[in-house]
Amino acid sequence: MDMSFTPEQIAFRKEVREWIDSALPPEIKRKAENGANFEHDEVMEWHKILYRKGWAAPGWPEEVGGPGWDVAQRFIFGEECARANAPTLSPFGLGMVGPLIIEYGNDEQKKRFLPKILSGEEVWCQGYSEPNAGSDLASLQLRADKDGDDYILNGQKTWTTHAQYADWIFVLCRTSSEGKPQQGISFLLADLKNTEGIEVKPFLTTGGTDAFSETWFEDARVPQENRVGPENEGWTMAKALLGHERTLIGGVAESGRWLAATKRIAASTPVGVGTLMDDVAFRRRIARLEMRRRAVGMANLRILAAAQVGRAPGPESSILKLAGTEVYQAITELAMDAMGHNAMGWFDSPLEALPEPQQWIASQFNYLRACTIYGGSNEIQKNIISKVILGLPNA
Amino acid sequence: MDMSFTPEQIAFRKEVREWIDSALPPEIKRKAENGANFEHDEVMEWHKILYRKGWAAPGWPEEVGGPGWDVAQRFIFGEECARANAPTLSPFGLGMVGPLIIEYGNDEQKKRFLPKILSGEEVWCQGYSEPNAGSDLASLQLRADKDGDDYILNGQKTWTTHAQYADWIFVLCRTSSEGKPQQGISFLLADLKNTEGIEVKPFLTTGGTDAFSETWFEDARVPQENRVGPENEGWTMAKALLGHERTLIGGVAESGRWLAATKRIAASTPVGVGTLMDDVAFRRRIARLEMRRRAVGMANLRILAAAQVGRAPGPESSILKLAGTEVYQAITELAMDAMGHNAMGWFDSPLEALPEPQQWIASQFNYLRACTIYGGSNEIQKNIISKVILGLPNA
Amino acid sequence: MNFDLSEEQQMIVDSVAKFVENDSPVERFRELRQSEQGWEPQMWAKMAEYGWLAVAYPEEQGGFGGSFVDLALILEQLGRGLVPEPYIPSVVLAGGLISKFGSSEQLERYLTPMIEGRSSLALAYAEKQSRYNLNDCLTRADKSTGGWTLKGQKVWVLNGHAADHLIVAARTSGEQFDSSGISLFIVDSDAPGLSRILVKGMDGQRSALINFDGVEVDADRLLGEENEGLAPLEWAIDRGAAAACAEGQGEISEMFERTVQYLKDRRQFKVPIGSFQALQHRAAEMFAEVELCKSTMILAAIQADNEDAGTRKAEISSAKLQLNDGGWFVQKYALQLFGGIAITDEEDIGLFFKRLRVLNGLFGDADYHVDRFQSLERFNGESI
Amino acid sequence: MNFDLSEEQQMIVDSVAKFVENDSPVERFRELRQSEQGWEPQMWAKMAEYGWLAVAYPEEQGGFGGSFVDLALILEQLGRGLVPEPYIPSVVLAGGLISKFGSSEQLERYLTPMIEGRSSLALAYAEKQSRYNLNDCLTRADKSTGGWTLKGQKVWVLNGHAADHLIVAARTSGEQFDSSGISLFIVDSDAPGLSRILVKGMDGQRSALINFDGVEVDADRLLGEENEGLAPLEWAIDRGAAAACAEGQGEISEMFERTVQYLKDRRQFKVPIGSFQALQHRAAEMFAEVELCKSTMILAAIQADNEDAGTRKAEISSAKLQLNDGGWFVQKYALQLFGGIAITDEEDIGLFFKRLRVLNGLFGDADYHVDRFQSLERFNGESI
Repeated sequence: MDMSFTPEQIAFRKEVREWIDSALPPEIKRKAENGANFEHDEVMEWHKILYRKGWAAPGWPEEVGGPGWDVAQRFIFGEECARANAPTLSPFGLGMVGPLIIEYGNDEQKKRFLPKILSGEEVWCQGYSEPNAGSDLASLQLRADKDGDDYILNGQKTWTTHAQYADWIFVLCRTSSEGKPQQGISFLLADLKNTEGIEVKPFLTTGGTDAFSETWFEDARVPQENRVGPENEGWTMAKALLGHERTLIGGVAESGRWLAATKRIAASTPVGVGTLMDDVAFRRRIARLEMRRRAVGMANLRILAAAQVGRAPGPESSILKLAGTEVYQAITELAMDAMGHNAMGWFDSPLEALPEPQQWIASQFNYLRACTIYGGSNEIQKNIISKVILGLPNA
Repeated sequence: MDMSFTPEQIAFRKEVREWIDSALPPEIKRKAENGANFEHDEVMEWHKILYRKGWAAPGWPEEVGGPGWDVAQRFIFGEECARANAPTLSPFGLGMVGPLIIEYGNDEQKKRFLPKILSGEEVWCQGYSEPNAGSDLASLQLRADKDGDDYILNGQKTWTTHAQYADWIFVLCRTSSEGKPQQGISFLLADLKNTEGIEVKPFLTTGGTDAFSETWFEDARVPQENRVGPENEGWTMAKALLGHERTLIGGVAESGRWLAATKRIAASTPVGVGTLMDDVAFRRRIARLEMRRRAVGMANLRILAAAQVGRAPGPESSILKLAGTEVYQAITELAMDAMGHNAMGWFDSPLEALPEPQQWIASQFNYLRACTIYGGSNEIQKNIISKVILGLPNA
Repeated sequence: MNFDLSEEQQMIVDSVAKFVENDSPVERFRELRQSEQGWEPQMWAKMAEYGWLAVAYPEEQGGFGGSFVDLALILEQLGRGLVPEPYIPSVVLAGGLISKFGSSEQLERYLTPMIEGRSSLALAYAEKQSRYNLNDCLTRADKSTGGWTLKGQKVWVLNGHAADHLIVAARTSGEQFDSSGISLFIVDSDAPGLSRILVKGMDGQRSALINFDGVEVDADRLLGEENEGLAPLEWAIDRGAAAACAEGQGEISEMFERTVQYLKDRRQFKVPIGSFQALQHRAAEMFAEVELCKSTMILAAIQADNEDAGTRKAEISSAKLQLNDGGWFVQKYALQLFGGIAITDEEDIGLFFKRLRVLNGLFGDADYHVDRFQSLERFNGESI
Repeated sequence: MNFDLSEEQQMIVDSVAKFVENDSPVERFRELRQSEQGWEPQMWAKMAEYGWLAVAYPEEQGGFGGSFVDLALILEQLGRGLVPEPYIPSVVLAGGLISKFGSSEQLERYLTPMIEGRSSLALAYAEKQSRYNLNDCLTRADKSTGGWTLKGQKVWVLNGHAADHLIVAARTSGEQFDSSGISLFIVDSDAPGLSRILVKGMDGQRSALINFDGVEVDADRLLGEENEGLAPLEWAIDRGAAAACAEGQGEISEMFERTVQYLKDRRQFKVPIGSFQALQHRAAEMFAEVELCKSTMILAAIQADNEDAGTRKAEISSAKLQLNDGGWFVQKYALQLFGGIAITDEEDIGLFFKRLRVLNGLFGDADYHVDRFQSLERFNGESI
């Protein structure tokens, strides 16, 4: 076992750090230093910069445009992005449907979709949950009926994150009602912008942002060639994807950004003649979370290193979802505590009342209550652990 | 609503405080001041002193020897006993079987048993759990077969706390195997010392003490007149008793004793040039528990005040068991933390290594892991709350 | 010792509950979130008609001579409907101070119209740098010919955007952190030199950032003793904390009850999700916290009238800690058990969540109250 | 970066696991609890034969040139059997110090016989008042004609009751809390003026309270530089903390695995209790903590050899915090899920519980390590 970095790795880190520093556009950099919120456009701008450098998809194999990095390099790259507070890229294309197409897609699909996912030319979103199929994903009801070379889709998806910005959506839908609910599910790719009968309705979250949408399908035609994997066997892919999602959602890198923001807030919050950062008890609270976050980060690394490149992480990734989301939420809670009376504010509070680095904390705090719910709620993760890993008996 | 004390109540508090101060025997007082452990004999000595004063059973009605106090007086008395660190009397007679006989016993039983429970002349223990009927109490198997005027008992009870000191045991046993498991249970009183076929085997706890015993019954004869309540209807009494036990087990008064001990330890533990009590962060940890304990104490008071005198507390007493035992355990955990490296020690460590006030902390810390288990484990309490109080559906 | 409600108290509770149900359900607050003022004068007047603004003031001041417990009972019910009228800032904080420390002229000028629902009040005490420290005061009141001249800034003034009169804490002597030297003044909100910036809060309620740029106040606007304003301020903020516990109890109870109902209604895996034991146990843990909040809230309300500051502080800090910690447990898991829908703005549960988080930070957070408790004399004495 | 075990490491793990199964199951420790010494010299010799006492020392010292990770892997397996032989005090603490700072003569006299299983060592550093502060040292070593004279007292000396040689931290200059002025001496345990009081611990292991009443030590017994003993001591105690995490991992894993098995075997309400969802979820939460402990333990073991004190301290403190907090979660709920039987001395689970609680307090508790972490330079720099 070895955690030391080779001279090559140290040089790589230096290269990454310097490049990020030079490549971040000024306004994004200003926001990063301030801990401010990034707009969708800014995230995509950064995506395209990374793409031009060849670094947009660190985990993809080289032959489909990945940089050909090993686990250590990917780890270093992730650390450096987080250190720089760079925008986090949307995971739906690069982290979810991309790897799935790489593993299960046919050559046509790979050629058609992967390059534009990589370049950011086509933005993706996820169509998994339905109003009556949240944690119980297998009971989904979006119907896909065959008609000639197409499927005709009818039904509704909810929590389609960023659908309002997306060009494509990947959906789980029901192609058969026979057998167990897990059977009869297929995995389709639908062109959001150019398919008649698909309607996207963004709705407000408690964070005050329109991160989510509901997506309605009414006789929407999707060509059968846009099905990934065999018909009625979409559940396999759904599970693989949830594995990917769990490691993404753990949010170890992102939570570091908010931890750094918390420290900045504490250091700029006067308490008596000093600042909150001088309060040993508060420093200890920060330290505890930072230490906990390191623990989750190390577990993340172990699991990623153990999983072979390209393969989906197994059920043990559930612990990352569990522990990662809890520490992430706890960090936003601490940031709120650091703000003291300013935590009453909102992102539309005037700057006189709420300085820029504190403007988005409350929104994030509210919005992130979702991270223990989506991607398979933490209760579902515990079910997975107890059944699949621990082999505890059914009731 | 009113929490203020009348001049009479203030005078009563003064009377109680002065009396306890004068009545505590010197060696018990020395131990109380030191936070040291009381032996069974010392507890019984204090029981008899209270009895002679007429204060052994604050909750009993006057006609059977209670002092005739109202809720406020009982509250004050409890506070003053805890304040003085006086030994906690054994609950099995005064707090459990006594009130049960008062409510369900016939006149003969009242006359036979209550006076000697009150005086401490007869010590009681509880025969509830069996090795295969712990949380699932209704599945108990100790058989009581009728034979003439007697029942013949065969089987085993475990966790019969202090059976080795006891003269009598109250047992739940199976008098019928028909119907649901809850049916067919009866409540019997057995003479431990004078019944052939009853054997008591104390066993060591992880606290290193012999607080518990297993009790074996082999053709042990118990007269039918020693049955409390109707045959096969013991479950009603079992439930009533568990209500009493839950408020007793919450241990609000006892936990105050260990909180005070923790403060004494912290104040006598050097840290740098000061003591641990000067460490603001540690003070806050103590304060948090003290505040939490007050909250439980207030909930206890509300529930006791709501329950009519003599009646068993209802299912809402489950929250006292839950929150009370957790704060109690947390206090012993904090006491261990306060001890620092001394927490490695044990009650048989030499006094040079471990001063007297710290001798029994580790034992208590270990032993008290049981308090979230016995009296209906905290998981069972949560079942009760969710089913009986909240009305959540069965699986 | 008695925890039963009196007949009058039960009547108050019933009438406020009915008011919330009929006149001010959460839907009303939902609409008012979008408005500038955030609350409605005619509803304030209605509350005055019911006598709820007067209940705890002495009869000779036009009140009903009730206790803080009465205020708490009203607030608990108002919390259930997220009623946005400025009960805490106007009745508990500013009104409480005028009632206790005001001259008869001040009572008549400022308290009477408020009691009658014709005006509302606010207390301006916090400053950018002050966090929860009441003695940290930079706003100055310098002696002038007719009285004093106020210079400085106050932040997060609850109802400061709408109040007709403000009580302002300002330094008449001493340095930034000195305990003595703070005085309280009653200032008209339209006084020259006073400017207000409306601030919308996370909870959809409104406050103001207020600049005092040489505001002249007459000598008769001094409330209580010159330089001795800190003790009254502490008293008022303590009662504010007790009031937050009371209102928060309404929101906690509402969140909990709605969650239990949702567990019974929502089906997944073909059964009500409330049949899953893991969720049942979570609900049971929440129930325990709700009950503990209720217990400490009652005790704090009872002791809010206690003249012994040690007892008052001990119980109010304990209650606020329980609101902030135990209440947090309830609000956090209410969202978790509701699942995704709870994160949408359309579902009420998130509104309760936000309001509770605001109450959590008002009048001292958990750390503040723990720290205050451990510094009380009694902490070093007996622990019982 | 690589987390796979090497072939040699896998062999070590397998052989220690086999040893625990065949030669030293928990039952052996259970019996030895009653004995005076608490462990057996012949078993110590056997461990030496296997090479486990030598594994991490350089080859020129008679070791195998392994790393701290090798020690950690051995300790983890020993923890699974609660093997009471003094591996941490003798191999990690005192042996580590002699190996790193000893003269060639000291290596030969003290390390060689220990490696060969013919003697055992101990490190005497804690004092009654010192708690976890290594610089708090009252024991004095005054210059004498032939070397030094030791006066003072050390407490909770692990294996101090049985060790042949002790490393003693004593003050050769300065005052009680000074960082400089502490020196390390190797002292024979049968030296005149040295008296030992056997102390039984909660975990059934043994330590000693040792009085130094004018103990003469020769000049060549000084280990490392005079007055510069604090840094080596900190280094040793850091590795002690990493070792506690490694041994603790064995006990945590054992508790967890036994609990899961118990959940499958134990029946109540006519079904295995492991079919109850509330208990399943608890088990899942425990699993997460076990895995987090494992992750931090590995990282701490890897960094225990790091010469950069900042990195070493950051990772070891993080691991110790995780052992103390996450491990506590596991040990606490293991008992809870076992139910009543766990509180009896006959059931093994309680033995693991007690040993873990002792490890929890050894080499710094959670507060200590959090405090140390926040005082590291890097805490104030980048957070990543």
